[in-house]
Amino acid sequence: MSGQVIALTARDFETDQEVRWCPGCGDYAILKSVRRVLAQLGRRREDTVFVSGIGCAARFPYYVDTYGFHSIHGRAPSLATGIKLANPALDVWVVGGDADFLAIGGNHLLHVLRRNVDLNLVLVNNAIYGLTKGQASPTSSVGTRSPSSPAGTFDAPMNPAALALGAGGSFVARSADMLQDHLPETLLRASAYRGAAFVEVLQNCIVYNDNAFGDLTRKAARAEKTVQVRHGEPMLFGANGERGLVYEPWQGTFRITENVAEATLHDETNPALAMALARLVDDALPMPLGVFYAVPRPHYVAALEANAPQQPLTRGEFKDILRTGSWRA
Amino acid sequence: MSGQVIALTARDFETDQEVRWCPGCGDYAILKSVRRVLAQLGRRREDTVFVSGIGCAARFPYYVDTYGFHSIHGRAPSLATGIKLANPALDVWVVGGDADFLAIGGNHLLHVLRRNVDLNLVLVNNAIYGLTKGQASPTSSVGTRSPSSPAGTFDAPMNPAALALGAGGSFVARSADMLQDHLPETLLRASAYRGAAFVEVLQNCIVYNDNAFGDLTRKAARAEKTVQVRHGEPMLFGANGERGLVYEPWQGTFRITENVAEATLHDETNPALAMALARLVDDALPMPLGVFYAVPRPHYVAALEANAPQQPLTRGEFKDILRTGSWRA
Amino acid sequence: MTAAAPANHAHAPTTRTVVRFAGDSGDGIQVLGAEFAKAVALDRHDLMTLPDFPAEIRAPAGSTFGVSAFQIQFGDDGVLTPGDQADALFAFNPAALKTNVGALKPGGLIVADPGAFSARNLKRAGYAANPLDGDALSRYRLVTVDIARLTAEAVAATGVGKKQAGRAKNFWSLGLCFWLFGGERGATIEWIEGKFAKAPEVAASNVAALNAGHAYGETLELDAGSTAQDTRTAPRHGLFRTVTGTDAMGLGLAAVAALSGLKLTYCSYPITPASALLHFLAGLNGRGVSTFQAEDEIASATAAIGASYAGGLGVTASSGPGLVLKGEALGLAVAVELPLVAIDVQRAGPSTGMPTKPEQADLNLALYGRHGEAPLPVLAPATPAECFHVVIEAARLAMQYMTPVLVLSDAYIANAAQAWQLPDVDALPAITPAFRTEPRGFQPFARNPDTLARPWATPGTTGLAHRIGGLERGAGAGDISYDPDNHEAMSRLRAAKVAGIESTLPCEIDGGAEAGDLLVIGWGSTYGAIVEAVQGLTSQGHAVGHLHLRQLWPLPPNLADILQRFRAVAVPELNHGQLARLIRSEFLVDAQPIGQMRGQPFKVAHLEAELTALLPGAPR
Amino acid sequence: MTAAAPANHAHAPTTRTVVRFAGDSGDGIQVLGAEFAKAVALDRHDLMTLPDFPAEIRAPAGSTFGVSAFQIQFGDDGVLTPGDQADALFAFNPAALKTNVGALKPGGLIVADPGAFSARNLKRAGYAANPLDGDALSRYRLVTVDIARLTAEAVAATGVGKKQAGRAKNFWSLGLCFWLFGGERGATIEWIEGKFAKAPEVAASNVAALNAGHAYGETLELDAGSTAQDTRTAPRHGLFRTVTGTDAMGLGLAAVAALSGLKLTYCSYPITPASALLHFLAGLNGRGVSTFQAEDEIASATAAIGASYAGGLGVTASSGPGLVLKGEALGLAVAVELPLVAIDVQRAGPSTGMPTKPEQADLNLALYGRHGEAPLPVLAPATPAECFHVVIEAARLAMQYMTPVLVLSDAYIANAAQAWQLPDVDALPAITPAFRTEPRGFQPFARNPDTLARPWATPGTTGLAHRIGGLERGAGAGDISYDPDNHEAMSRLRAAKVAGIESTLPCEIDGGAEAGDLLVIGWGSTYGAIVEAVQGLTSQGHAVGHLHLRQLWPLPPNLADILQRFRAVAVPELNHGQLARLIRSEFLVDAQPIGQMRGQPFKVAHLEAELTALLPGAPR
Ligand SMILES: Cc1ncc(C[n+]2csc(CCOP(=O)(O)OP(=O)(O)O)c2C)c(N)n1
Ligand SMILES: Cc1ncc(C[n+]2csc(CCOP(=O)(O)OP(=O)(O)O)c2C)c(N)n1
Ligand code: SF4
Ligand code: SF4
Ligand SMILES: [Mg+2]
Ligand SMILES: [Mg+2]
Repeated sequence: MSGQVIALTARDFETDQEVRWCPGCGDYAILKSVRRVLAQLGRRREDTVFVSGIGCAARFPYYVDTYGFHSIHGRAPSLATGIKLANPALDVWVVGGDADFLAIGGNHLLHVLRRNVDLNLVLVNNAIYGLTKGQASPTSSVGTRSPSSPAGTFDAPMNPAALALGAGGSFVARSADMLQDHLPETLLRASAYRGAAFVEVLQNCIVYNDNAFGDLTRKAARAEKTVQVRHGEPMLFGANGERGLVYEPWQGTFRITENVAEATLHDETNPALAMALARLVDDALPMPLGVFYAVPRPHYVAALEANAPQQPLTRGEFKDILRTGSWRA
Repeated sequence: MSGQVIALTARDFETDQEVRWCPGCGDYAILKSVRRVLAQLGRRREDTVFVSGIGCAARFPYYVDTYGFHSIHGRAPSLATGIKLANPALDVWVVGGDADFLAIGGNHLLHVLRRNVDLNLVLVNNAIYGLTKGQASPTSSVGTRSPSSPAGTFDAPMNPAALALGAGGSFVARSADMLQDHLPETLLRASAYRGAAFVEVLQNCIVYNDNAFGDLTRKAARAEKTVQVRHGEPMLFGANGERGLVYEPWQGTFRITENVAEATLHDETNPALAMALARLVDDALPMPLGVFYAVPRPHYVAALEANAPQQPLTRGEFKDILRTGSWRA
Repeated sequence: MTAAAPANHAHAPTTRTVVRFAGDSGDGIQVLGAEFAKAVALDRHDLMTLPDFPAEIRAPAGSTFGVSAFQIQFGDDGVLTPGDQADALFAFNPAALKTNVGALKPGGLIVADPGAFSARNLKRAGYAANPLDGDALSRYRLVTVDIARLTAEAVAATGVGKKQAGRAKNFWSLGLCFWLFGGERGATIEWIEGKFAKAPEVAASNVAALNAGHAYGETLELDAGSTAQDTRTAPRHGLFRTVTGTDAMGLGLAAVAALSGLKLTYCSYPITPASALLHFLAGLNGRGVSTFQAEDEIASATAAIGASYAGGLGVTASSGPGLVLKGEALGLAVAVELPLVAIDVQRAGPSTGMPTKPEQADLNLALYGRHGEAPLPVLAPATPAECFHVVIEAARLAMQYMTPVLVLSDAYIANAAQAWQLPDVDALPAITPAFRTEPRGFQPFARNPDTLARPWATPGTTGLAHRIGGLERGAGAGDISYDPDNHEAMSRLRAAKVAGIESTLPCEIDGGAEAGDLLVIGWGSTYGAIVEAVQGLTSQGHAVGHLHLRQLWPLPPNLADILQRFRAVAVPELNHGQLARLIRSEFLVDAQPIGQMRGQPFKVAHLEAELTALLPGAPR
Repeated sequence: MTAAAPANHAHAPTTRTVVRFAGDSGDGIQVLGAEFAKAVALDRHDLMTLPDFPAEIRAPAGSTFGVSAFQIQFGDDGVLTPGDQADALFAFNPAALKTNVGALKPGGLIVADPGAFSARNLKRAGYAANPLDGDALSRYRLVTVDIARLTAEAVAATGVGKKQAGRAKNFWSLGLCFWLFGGERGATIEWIEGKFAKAPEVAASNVAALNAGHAYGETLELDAGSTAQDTRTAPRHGLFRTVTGTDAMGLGLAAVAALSGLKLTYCSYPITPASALLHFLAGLNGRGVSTFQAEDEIASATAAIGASYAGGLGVTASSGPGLVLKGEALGLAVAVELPLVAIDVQRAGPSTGMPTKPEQADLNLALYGRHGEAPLPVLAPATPAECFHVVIEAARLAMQYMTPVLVLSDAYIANAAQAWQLPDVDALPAITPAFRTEPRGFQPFARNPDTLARPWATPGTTGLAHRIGGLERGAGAGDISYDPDNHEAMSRLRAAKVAGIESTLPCEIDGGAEAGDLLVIGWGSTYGAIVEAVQGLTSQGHAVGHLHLRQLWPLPPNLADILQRFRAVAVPELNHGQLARLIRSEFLVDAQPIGQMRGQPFKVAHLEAELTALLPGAPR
């Protein structure tokens, strides 16, 4: 099953199902990236499984020609855990929206991160409930007006990357739908990681929360409003990388520098820096994208397998189990 | 209801129910602290509610002579939210174990922290399932042997304080059952905080996980093995406070110093420092206790109330609502 | 539509007219339908509407799965369903025609815009040839009208751009409808002007389109069909509005707040089709209502319980998948005996199923979806308007008996609209929750001898501090008890309390014979279809009676008597026989299920045929 | 206990002997009981045991709520219950006496240690005066033995400390038991030596205590009572072990792994009394079994579904509160048609209820606890040992029919032990899951014409990549479908598949008459009590038959025939009539519920009385 490299193209991962997202939805771009990444991975389509809960983003499995399971709202991470338990050789992707992963499914997300189950977790964050027609979500910014919050929301949004780090996640990254270089690059890194690889993808819901991350997706502003961090490289941004971020570790904050030599080198093994990047939400500063944190850590199923190598149970062995404590009369 | 100060003693908060924890259980000490704190608060017993899920710790409400609701496993935070929605004047405490708050109830905890619902959340962490007879819990250290993990656990434990910070908690503290000065002090701070005040209390389950935090609870070792941090004060420990911790912000780590003047001053408004304290789990260093983080932040019910002041709906007003869009035939 | 103004429309309506609109989600079909319904209602007709949304948020233009439809039946003799088949179909594009022509009766009118039947759209809809050409539609009366072009011409003068010109098509069509079926434009014009107050040119263009559509019909003397005839009898008086089941349910809950003086704490998690109720109530925040969008259904149910505990009235609502998740919390509410209203807007299952489609298959779940013996009352409104009174009754029972009460609605009731005469608010009886305040003799699990309810003692009340919980409680003091006799007694008490509830919901023959051959027992949204089917059978001389249950648990005490008066019993429901099974087990009568699982309401004709087959003596 | 060695014990057992041990949680009562049971079983007696744990983990010594008890009935004529009333009670302290003396039959033997009847302990138990003094216990035969002191003396030579001396009391008592009721010490000594291999002085002290207790009985010529008589008939041959329901269920699941070659993926969240199964299987990790302790029940159920999807066999287990939470996941498994075994070890509800006590009130939940029409097979073992075969059958059906299967056990079955002759493993039929591998003609929702099952095509299989999900699927290809006809067809197909399952579980008269006056239908753990009650009635000449259902849904096809052979039907169950209701609705027979909600098994005498009252002609 593994090892063997196959030549496939992104088109090979298209299914016969008509893609049914709204015209202009950011999910199309994510789908495109994912298909490209799958082609690059060179695995057999049959060894890959897409699992999802419910939501617009959760329609994903129908559109990727691998095995796919569109399950129930919020439970994709635990269903995916079961898949890995039964067949650790499979490459399992979990795709879902911000409500799916962070509202109803928040707990399962925490626990796959903590356990470090070997999954690729793609959180499609549009800061809104798409499929149920536009209610505010756990990532909606304060004051979001929606059918369920006509006067605006009062609750502070959750920061997915910070949450993932707090839960003990050891691979935490962020990208955005429209970044067709950065997103595949990030997903490839996630796929290569052995353990729970968490990628928050900022996505534009054109119908219910248009431009929630507009600054990032709009090509013009992108260079000014985001900073792509890469391990060992300085944190530069601007059209020509002419400015940089300097990490001020005391409070875990950043400042802008025009002196690029002064820009901090990203270190994806530094948990404090990762948390600071994740938490950096400030209109005056660019939004960090990239792999914030990636450190190797034993992953759950491997540990399980190593501890108790799995062979089918023979009848003979079963007899031994059965006879424990027995006597002959 | 509020304002009015009443003279009560800890004994006034005892109920007629026989306390049914195992002899030697750390919960007795926590109960004692809580009753003392309640007496100090000087509120009417009737304005206080204890809410819990299921577990040994969750028996708490039966033992505190206030209003009490022993609900279902994991759901105490959301039940408590409902109480505050209907009657914001009540002082609501939520007490539960590590499984209650972090296994089945993890998601509700995240969301009360994010929303900053005005609750006092007391997580009694014994790193084990007590009531169900000793299974490993989400906070059990790797390798914990238990009836459900006879070969030891493989999954990394969750760090409750780090999780709470990652989820956006704005009051995060840690104490331990046996610290009969520190624990009441910490609980008093939590009680004074307007919003979701999260206190992790290290507790000893003498039956199923004895001495999990033995170094901390044992009086002899306490001074060497823990460091109590207080806002604006240097981080000192040792029998006579003769050593200190120095914060090394780059990686969010600490080192020990013999030069107390060099010890870092705790700043409970510094999120990076708070996270570093929460994450500090290192046999070579003392375990931080105290209020790691406390910053004011709008709390959910207050925001709700401010936005839509609650008055009973009159029939007249209802008629207006009813008649919207009506016509006379 | 008024008999006095014959020149205003081609024909007065027939006794019943069914019109269906279908087009792309972006065509404004639902607005068109709603405005037409309002005009019909204003003209004192009875009506029932049924929107038919696509499952996708915004499907690609021209796709079959992106078609949005709206059906309305109106008339003057107690219209109760949106109609089995349409007399007229407005098809805004090929996909709309393709997916909706089956709903049209033979000989029915099709209005189609040939401009929308482009090669691309035809292909998207899967048509090999243009159905407007040739005789593919020869069974129908086809009228082609260049709606897009005519609308563009009509709005040109208002100076709006091309996009808005395209958007005004629905108002042009509404104008044509008014000509064809009657209806005054005034109310619509008022609505347009209010809605687009901030964009007067948009308002003007929509009004221009409306008027142009009407004028077009008048000029060409188009007519809707042959059987038109105005049969209106006694004009009705009073205040009216159209309400969907969602509206009526939301208004009912607001009424509960007004009648009780309590803070209605509505805790919910979005799910189709229940979310609409959250949206409705969110607009009333601070006016006796507090809404809370929880992180999931379990949190919403437990928060509602917390609210009731603290002296608000907790209400929680969801659809099937959410109701399942609330089962444990509902069991807690049963155990601790706190008031709670839980609403399930049923949709087609199992699992995610067909989320936008109606079904009645959650009855078993409502009755039995908790572990242990955990009985609670289950109510079900029969019509959209009835949601108002039923949910008030649910709240009253919840507080009077200290119990969670489940209300079963469905996707059809929630979305269908009808004209509703507003109740006299001053005549609605107050709800006076009996909060306990007296400390002397207080026991949290003492019982009111009449109702068997325990006292409602809320935190904050002096001298009543006490503890409750899900572990079995001793009768009276409520301390944890493992005593076998106590558990037996408490189990029986909880059951007896629920069995003994006395609701104000009627249980009497809704129509047809009071005794005789066949009793048809229905519940929930099948009401209209059953009424009409029974009318059909009665008019053929069969002694068929219709009983519609609003209270499914406990079954009304007089049901046994009614059952005895009929020779056979049929139970039509949108499931595999769940109420039938209940009636069979409770009364040992051979109640015959008539099940349907199509994600659609019953068709009257289908139901009539099924019932005919069950008439005693019918060949089986 | 062997007839050959009369000198070894005071009296051979009567036909049936019931012994009850009660003491503090710390007194080692359960070990004492288990070792005694083993000895009894080794001596080829039938037996049934019932532990009675306190709810608290470790309640204060001497408290009534901290009393741990263990009851065993043994004999030689098919013992099936732990006995209504005890012949002998070992009461280790006042609280144990207080809470257990009610379980002793008049004239029964009480063995009590006066040393434990201290003022403090008496007070804790709520005794005003020492019941060992005076004639409070005059209805019983009281024997006081200074167990603590005698044990201390016996172990003194082994050099253990005071604490261990105190702990050895249970072995001293066991020795006395062996004297009183028979039983060889050999196996216990072996067990002690294995268990305390690392602490030889502890082992030695326990053995010394055991021997001393036996010697004490012998020396004082104590006897257990008057009716002792050995009635053993044909000695049995073969391999035996004692199993609780938990053991048998766990062994059954291990057998499934061996018979199918699949990885049995057991996903669970701790809950009393289901956790014991997790503990049992955790010990088999890597031997065909993989256990996963999930973060909650929803995760455990969905992980099990994921495992089945990936080609393992997913199994999930819980008790009532957890089963409710799994409802949505079970509905998903019904919808996507994947194999799954879900086990519910029922306990007394509603809500948290009485977690350590048995009840059968989750049947409705098992049948109906999902939204929409989501039928699945429901099985129930009747005895601890039967768990083995029933859970194997559940797994076989799940895979053969591609469906989740629910198994209902309860706290009694899980904890009660009986002697069990090991099955011939080689004779157990293999389970051969029909994994689909052929790509040609593959359709994920095509059907096997015999079973109506869809194919099981697991990820990794070449050429079969496909998508499944909870939205309604088109027959065959399985693409999302909102087509009304398809939904109707798929709903009926899912129901027909489950209705048509053919299990190997028998449905035939278990005992008593094959036809006649009264058919007693039971299910689950009430088996033993019903057998004995029916034996009682039969011996009085009544034509009463006992049918014990192992398959609760679909009801076995021949049930209708059996029902017809009796004039009346009674359904005893530990709930308010849930199976009775099902039988009433399915067959329109007047099945009379005999409900009990005491958190306890039926007493045979009580049941016999209830059944007598239902005999045709009995005064009502
Ligand atoms: C148990 C349950 N509760 C609620 C729903 C309704 N529901 C479907 S998708 C969804 C949330 C969609 O939001 P998100 O996860 O952010 O995905 P998006 O549509 O934005 O991609 C909800 C609440 C459901 N299907 N099941
Ligand atoms: C829905 C549900 N699942 C499982 C249980 C069983 N249960 C009761 S308490 C508990 C966990 C106890 O551990 P913890 O929360 O750490 O509290 P502790 O006993 O250690 O204080 C569990 C799993 C339950 N009561 N309800
Ligand atoms: S609603 Fe938003 S997220 Fe959903 S498909 Fe449309 S644009 Fe995309
Ligand atoms: S089991 Fe542990 S946590 Fe529970 S009461 Fe006993 S010592 Fe305390
Ligand atoms: Mg979203
Ligand atoms: Mg714990």
